[in-house]
Amino acid sequence: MAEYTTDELMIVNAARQLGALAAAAKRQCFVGIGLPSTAANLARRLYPIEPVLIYESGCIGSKPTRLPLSIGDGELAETSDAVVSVPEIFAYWLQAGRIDIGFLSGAQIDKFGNINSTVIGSYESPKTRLPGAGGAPEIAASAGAVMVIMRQSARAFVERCDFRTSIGFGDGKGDRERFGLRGGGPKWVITDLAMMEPDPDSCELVVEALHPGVTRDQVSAATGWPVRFVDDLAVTDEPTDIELDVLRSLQAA
Amino acid sequence: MAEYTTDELMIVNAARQLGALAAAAKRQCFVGIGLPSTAANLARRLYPIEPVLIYESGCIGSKPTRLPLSIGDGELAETSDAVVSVPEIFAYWLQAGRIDIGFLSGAQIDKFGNINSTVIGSYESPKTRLPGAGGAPEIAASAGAVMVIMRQSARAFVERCDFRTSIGFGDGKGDRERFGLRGGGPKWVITDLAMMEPDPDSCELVVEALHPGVTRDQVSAATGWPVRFVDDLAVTDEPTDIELDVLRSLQAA
Amino acid sequence: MSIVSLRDAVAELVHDGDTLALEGFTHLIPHAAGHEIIRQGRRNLHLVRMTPDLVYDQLIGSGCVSRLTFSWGGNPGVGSLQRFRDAVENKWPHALEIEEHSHAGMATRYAAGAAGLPFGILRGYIGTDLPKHTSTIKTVECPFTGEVLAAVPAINPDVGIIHAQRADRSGNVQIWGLLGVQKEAVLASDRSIVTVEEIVDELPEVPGAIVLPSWVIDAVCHVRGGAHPSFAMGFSTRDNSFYKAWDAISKDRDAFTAWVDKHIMGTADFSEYCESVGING
Amino acid sequence: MSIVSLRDAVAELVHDGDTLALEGFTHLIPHAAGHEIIRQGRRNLHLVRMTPDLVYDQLIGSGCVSRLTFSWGGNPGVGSLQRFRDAVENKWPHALEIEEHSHAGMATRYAAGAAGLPFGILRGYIGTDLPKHTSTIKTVECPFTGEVLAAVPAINPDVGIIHAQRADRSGNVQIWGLLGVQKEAVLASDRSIVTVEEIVDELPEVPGAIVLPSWVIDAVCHVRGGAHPSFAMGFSTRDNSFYKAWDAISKDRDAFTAWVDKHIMGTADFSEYCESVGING
Repeated sequence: MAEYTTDELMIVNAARQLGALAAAAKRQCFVGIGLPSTAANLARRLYPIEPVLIYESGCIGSKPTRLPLSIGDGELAETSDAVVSVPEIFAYWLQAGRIDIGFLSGAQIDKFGNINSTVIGSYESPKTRLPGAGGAPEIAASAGAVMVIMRQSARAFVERCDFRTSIGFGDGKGDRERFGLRGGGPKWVITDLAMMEPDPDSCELVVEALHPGVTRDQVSAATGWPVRFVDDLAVTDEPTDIELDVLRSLQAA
Repeated sequence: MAEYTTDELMIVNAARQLGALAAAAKRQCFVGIGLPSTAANLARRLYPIEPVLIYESGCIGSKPTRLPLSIGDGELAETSDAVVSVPEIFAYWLQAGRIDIGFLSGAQIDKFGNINSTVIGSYESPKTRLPGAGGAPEIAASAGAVMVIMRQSARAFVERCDFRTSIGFGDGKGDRERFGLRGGGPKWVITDLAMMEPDPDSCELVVEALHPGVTRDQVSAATGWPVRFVDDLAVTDEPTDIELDVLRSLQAA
Repeated sequence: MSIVSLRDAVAELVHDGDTLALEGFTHLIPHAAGHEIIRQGRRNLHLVRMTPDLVYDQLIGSGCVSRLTFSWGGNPGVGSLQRFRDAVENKWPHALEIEEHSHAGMATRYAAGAAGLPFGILRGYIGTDLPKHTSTIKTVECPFTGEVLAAVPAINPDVGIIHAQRADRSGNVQIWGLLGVQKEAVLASDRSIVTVEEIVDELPEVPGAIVLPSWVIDAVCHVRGGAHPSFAMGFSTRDNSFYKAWDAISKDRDAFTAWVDKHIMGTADFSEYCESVGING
Repeated sequence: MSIVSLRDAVAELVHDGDTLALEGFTHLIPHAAGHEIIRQGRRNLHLVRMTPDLVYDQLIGSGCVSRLTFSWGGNPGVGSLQRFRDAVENKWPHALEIEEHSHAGMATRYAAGAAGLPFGILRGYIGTDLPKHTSTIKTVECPFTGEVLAAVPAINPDVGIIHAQRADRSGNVQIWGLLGVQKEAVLASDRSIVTVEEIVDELPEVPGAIVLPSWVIDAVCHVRGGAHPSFAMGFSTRDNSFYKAWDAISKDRDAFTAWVDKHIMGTADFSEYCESVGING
């Protein structure tokens, strides 16, 4: 069994999910830089039916040969089916509901899947000023479903976000409908410890699976609310040698 | 003195006006097909500072070598500085106020320069159904100034249009301001008999100049309202041989 | 997306009572698709198009259309659309309900439809008689300046149909030259059909070209010359003589009907049509 | 339009207290223009930009900026913008007023500005805390469906500044690759400056390229490499190592000030800057 990092673990599990979605004809994937872009590009190489990568910089159907550092790397434009302006990518493509899966991360996520990427502390005098919203609020609103990748800790997984940058399920079940949001909201939260999903009844994030060797206590300690575990709690498969080889060659390119 | 047709007379006088405007840095000209397009292309060839031709088909800075039959002729796209989509040409270029001169014609024009290109008779059961608005209403609203070319007759130059497709001065002075229109409205009406302009006080179209050999009575008989003539009524210059030669070679191309 | 015959695409995707947008701003007008809709006898169609052109004159005269949404209904550079006029003035072959806008308004409506917005705004229609007769022209007030602007509802046809220069074998479509509202018509529609001049293994790069990815298109059909008498830049030029000839063909009801019976109903597909009218499709 | 030096363009067109948009979505960021604004000591600027990036970090840390309108203020792929954070968290070198939006909202605002509309609409901000803190997010009701949508005011900067690949001698500008909001930033602005990689007799056709006609541009300046550490597709690649290095340079106030004094204030123009920091402009 090969050694792997927790980042590799998250990326591999996200890629598996994307592969399954692509096979189910949910292919259009609006990806940000970093873990989401890496996971989406890994899925492109691992599975026969590839996700279609869409970047907010206006690239549609990008097939980068190496991983971009920024969403604006020339590589993305050069390998795209189409390149459109930034107003167009948000209006004609994201807002119009053409995106199956939106990929998000953030500094905080709360138990209803709302995400904070704006400030830690108060908005007026923040303890930490974060980069801000970017494309996230509308990805969270309009994508058919949202996948979140974040390292899990009690400071990041909180009862309620200091600032609600991107909406998950708001204050609970029914809020998305009340807001008239067209997208389905967060469906998968992939962390370095576990896989979480919204409970169908309450929309609260619950633990569906633990990564190999991770205990319930570790997850509870790394979660800022009394987190629940499903009855048939699963354990994710170890990353395979193939998954790790492809991922590492991708990152080495 | 060369023979010329009344159409040639109108075209030459329109081209002269465009040349004078281009020299005064009013170069951006939104042109329709037919007389306006012919006049604008003639001006491009006659004057050192050329008008910039913009067509609603999305062509910006077209330099056609021959006259297009339709605003969509390939020639226009191939000779343009830029080709943009139809939504863009109306939103980013016309509506934003980048057009100095809008060129219009129509089936009827009334004494306040309002134009009808929709129906003769009632809208519900028209005597004659005309093609309709096209780009005219927004050209009339947003262009810095509007030039109208029409053959003059009592049926075409009316007290009030059967249908107001494009606004001139509405019901008189002050209406454009009341409507919050950004463009200046009709400034020149060029016919086969005369040149008309809005009276500064009333905004009613008055005759500024007669074409060579045309009498006041002819103009009055061809106007559906008691038309007024300015005190210092001018007579337009005969088309020169150069103007006619260039025009005819353009039309022969 | 699937690459199919135009006959199959129309049979599967175009139904009686549908709202259709056959777009193309003088360039790339999908005439072949219009003919196939006539051949298959679709009825009660709501046709949407900025410039109805000959393609809609033919559909209207053939009795396929109950409603028309448009902004300029003429024969460009020639004059009137005779069948359109006859329908509006004399209800022949039957009454035609019309919804009339300006080009700027129609472009705004398509853009709103493509963007998934319920409406769009513009500085338009002010001081004209159009709002008195068109119920889909309203106003909104700017919440920041208090200015009143025209508001028009999004257009979201059941089927968007365009002609384009090229597709690759996976159905990505390439369009260049005058782009009109081709992209918006496809993106605003629930279903879409694209007829193309050629299908290639790989799309070569072309200056000024845009690409519509295969996953926003339902059917791609290889119909060489399918825009005639309109044109496809790089493949054909506008057949201005056909536009001029159409005036005489369409002026008289019997002459028009005879023309449709012989050249459209009397032919199996667009290539037969081309032979029949004596042009090389 | 006139072809002038960047020094003269900034001296003539950029004034204290102006609202400026230096745009470029990771691609074509006009860094050289930002340096020249610092050199000429402009103050009380209102900077507008979707992704402030290093160019605004430098302007903010240099005390040129009193207000920032933005949607994502980070160092792409690296982390925070240290000078931006220090200004917001600690008011250094002085307080920075911020107006915060989302990318979709900013793009809508630029598009409205370019279109001469007072506002734009989008499906955005719903359920987020942004409207509580940003007064330029309101709502409008669709007059047709009754749906409530977000409304944002147009952005119309005093000066729009972009970098582009090419201009011809009459000042027509050609841009390709990631287009960002370059066109909108220029068209929405009262005045505009474009720095270009090269000036040629005639613009060769380039796939995917757009052209901005000379008559919507005030000044074209030949500044080879003027986007560095951003890039110009076809001419350079993104200098990712500089983006990473910036984190250390900008973390410490003294280190930052020393860097600006040496490389920007201590140089006469961008080519001297390039020598100074050891890159080939």
